[in-house]
Amino acid sequence: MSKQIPFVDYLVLGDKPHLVANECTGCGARFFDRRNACASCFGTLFKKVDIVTEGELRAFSIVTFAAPGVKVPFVSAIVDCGGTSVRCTLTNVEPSPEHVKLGMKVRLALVPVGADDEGTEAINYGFEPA
Amino acid sequence: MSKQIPFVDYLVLGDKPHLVANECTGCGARFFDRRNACASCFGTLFKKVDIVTEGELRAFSIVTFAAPGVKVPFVSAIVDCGGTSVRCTLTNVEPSPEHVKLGMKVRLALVPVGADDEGTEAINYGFEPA
Amino acid sequence: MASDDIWILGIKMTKFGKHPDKDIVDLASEAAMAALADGGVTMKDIGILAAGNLMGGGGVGQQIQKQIGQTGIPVYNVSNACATGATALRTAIMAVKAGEVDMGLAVGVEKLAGAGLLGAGGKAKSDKKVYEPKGRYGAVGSVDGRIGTDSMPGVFAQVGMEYGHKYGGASFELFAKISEKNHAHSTLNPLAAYTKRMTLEEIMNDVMIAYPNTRSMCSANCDGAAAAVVVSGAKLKTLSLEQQRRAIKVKASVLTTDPWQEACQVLPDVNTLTKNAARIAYEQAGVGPNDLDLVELHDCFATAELVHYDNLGLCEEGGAADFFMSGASWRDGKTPVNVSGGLESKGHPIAATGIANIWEVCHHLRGEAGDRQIEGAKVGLAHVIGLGSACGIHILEKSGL
Amino acid sequence: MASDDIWILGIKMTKFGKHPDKDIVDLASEAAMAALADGGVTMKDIGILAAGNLMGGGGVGQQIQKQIGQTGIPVYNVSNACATGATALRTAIMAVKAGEVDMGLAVGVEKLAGAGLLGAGGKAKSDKKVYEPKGRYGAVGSVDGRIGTDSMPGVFAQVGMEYGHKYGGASFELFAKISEKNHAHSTLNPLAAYTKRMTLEEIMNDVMIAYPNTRSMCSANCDGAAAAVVVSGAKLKTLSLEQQRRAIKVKASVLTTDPWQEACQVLPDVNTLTKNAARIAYEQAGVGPNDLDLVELHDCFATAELVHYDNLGLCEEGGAADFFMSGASWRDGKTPVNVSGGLESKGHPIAATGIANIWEVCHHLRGEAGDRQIEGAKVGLAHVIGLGSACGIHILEKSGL
Repeated sequence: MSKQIPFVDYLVLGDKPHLVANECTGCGARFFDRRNACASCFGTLFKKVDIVTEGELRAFSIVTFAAPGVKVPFVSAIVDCGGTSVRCTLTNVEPSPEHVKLGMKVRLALVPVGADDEGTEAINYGFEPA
Repeated sequence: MSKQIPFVDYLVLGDKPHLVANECTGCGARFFDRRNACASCFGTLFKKVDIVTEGELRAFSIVTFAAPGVKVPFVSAIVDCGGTSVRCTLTNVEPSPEHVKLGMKVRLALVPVGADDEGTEAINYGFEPA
Repeated sequence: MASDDIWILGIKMTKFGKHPDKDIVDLASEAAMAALADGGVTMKDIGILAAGNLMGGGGVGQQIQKQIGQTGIPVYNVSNACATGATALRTAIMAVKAGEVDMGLAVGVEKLAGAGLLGAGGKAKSDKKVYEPKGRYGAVGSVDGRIGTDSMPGVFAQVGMEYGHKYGGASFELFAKISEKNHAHSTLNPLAAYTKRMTLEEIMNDVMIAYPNTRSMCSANCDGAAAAVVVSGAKLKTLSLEQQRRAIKVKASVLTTDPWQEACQVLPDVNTLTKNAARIAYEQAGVGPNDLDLVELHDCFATAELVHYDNLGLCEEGGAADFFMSGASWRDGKTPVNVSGGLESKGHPIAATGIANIWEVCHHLRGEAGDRQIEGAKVGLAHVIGLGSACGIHILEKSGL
Repeated sequence: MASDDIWILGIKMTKFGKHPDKDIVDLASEAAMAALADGGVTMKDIGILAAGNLMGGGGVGQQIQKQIGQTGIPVYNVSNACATGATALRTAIMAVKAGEVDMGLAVGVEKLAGAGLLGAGGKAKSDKKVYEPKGRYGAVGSVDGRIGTDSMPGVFAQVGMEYGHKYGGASFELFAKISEKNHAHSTLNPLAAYTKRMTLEEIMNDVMIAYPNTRSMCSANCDGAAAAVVVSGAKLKTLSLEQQRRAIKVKASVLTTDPWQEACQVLPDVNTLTKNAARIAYEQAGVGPNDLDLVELHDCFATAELVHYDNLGLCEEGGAADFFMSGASWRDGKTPVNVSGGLESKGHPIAATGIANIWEVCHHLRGEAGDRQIEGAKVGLAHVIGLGSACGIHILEKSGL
């Protein structure tokens, strides 16, 4: 089987796929990206924390018009994962207002993105109805 | 013979090729480009004036390194044409400090740029030693 | 001499729309020269120029000088996304407040007609042939579409949906009705890019861009410019009675950015910075939301207008849907909002917007708004927000003369 | 409370050079966090952020906030070509002078390592297949090379040659000797991009870029950032004695643009706006050129340094060549100029330059410049100029404490 890598470095693959954040040791603010200092308290020490894989849909848009190369339609969403907000695309759901409801329960799912020329497969995350 | 057009619209071809400027009717400031108002006195009325075709070299640089597609070396110059400063490339002169001297007398010369796909030939101006 | 007493002496916007024969400097010069003439002054009187433009090549302030008068005054080229125009005005105001000059000129200009979707890059997003983590998220490809959306219609759709989820009452139809109001308002504005009244059905059945925003619920890309001359109160007293009478008092001029909050890293928080700016502006001006005779707020999308009713304190917290459904924000309502037609129909030439909305308010306060005049308007508010983020709020009051 | 009493509380520059592993936000954050620490304050104390960056994607101020502290304060993204850093500082100073805040932060950052020739486009200039007049000159093709030069080395070569033609005494060798001085100075500056002493022969025999500027006579493209914290005098009095002692007084802060003159449409006039800025700055500061213990001036090219001796009044009109040949601008001369090594060796990350040159002056006024300390320096001047054009001049004085 070919090598797999996460699509972004805050996605951890393996037996129990999950997202990780950089948590400020001073104030607890969480960041998915690399930060020079904490935007909240200016501290410079961070630790890795796991994000729970279940959440609730807090906002969404069904995007039907996008830049060239971006496949539409897709459901862009903000999911509340136990107090940490996550940006994602919903997967395994029909992209229509009848099937996507604010407040619905969702869970982390893996989404293969395809392989590069060396056969390395990138795995992305999404959220699907729980 | 193919159709000829000036490389810039402030060059007039014909029997006596020369440059023209837009002169502010209020204060006499001259501009080679289209202006919404006069940079000097804010007036909005301009008339066309002919620029004398002889001048004196006031500043130059021999450019030996330029953007891709620009042929080097060339002599970039500022010429004083009877009180109106003109930017140009010198022509018919060797591009070396031995041959280009501050204060030297120069005169307008035409420089063909080549034809487009419809056979229209663009004619540029330069200045050459007088 | 430092001054806290700042007035708008002259202000103009160009027609918004398509100007294929004009470059950005033509448009900016047209607005600037018109604003100077409106104020009865020339470039000789101006001590500072602040200018904004996002899509051009930079240095627009100096380019404008060469077309309207090159007098050697300091130029500040500024940018703050969609709040760029307001930032230019703020910069000119700050120079007057600092006592460095007694008169300043602010200009915003943009050419956007046919620019397509903003925020989504514009270049095709193709993945590398060999995956290599890039940037602060270590992504091996473009995230747009794969991890939510980068497009403005989608981002602001989520902003509106989030409000609906929190407080209820929001629906596709409600958002479309907000757009219906603004398109109706636009029919009275000869400078708007689009002045066609649209039915609710037409709006809801228009091309869907990012649910719940259809095309007619999105701000219209277009060309345009706007410019304003600001003057200190002391200097204004030396000018003619007519100039003093038409001058509009800047009761508040505020710029904020978004303070950190938990979710701002995944969905821009357009609320807190607007609430902060509004609070500071009402304090500075000594007025409250109930004193406002009209409001021009940043309806870059219909979904955005809803949340800003709340952010600007035009309604009780959570009451934006009820506020709108009461008819309050129509031009004959309690607090007319976007009587210009708003960005959805007037158009949104980005860097011009933050001065054009102030022109709209001034136009009414001077009693010069013609068919769309809000009768007896004395105090108005102009709001603009750019992602990144920056929020500009100005509260304006007519002269007592 | 409006304040005319402005001080630099903290200031830092990063190492200039190649930083392939850092993005512009890393560099800017490093400089900003260091400037805050240098001033003994945090983002909580800062009331406004002004930031400049030319080559990035825009909105650098807000990007920096997210890395150093997102507190909701107003952000001004500014640009003025090579005067961008000075413009950011001026904007922060103006906010303090206006009484809007008592402390402000200014940041300039650029990544330019390997950027190649600036001002010359960068894209290949190919003519249209069918001629069509474009732009304000109605040109049917690219004018660079065909009607003079668009490249910075060539433009500033002409500026120096023009001075030489008018006043005499300038030659290839003279310009090269100016570069020799700056490269010699750079050997004492650990933050400079290049610190190699070069002989006159090496400089004159280096690759010719645009006669008379060889490669070592041109400013070096590189990466870097610089940041400064400014504070009102009233606020400074509430801080520690150590902070007060290290604070540097801003005696003058001036920004100008080029007023119209006959030739400015064909060759940028970098002289008049510098002369105007210098005159205003000396007036504001109450000092003259003879009072300056050191000067950092904008030697984007060796040919530019010569004309600015004259423009800044360091010599009699027309006497720049004699002034230089007297040794006056060497670090042991009457008026040391560019003891940092100047843009030719320290490097020129465009938007950072206008704050980095102020850092250099402050460093000496504080007596913290180590091996390259100008002993007993009390007053210094920092000058920067960007084409388009804008000129920033700051005069700085050490604390009397």
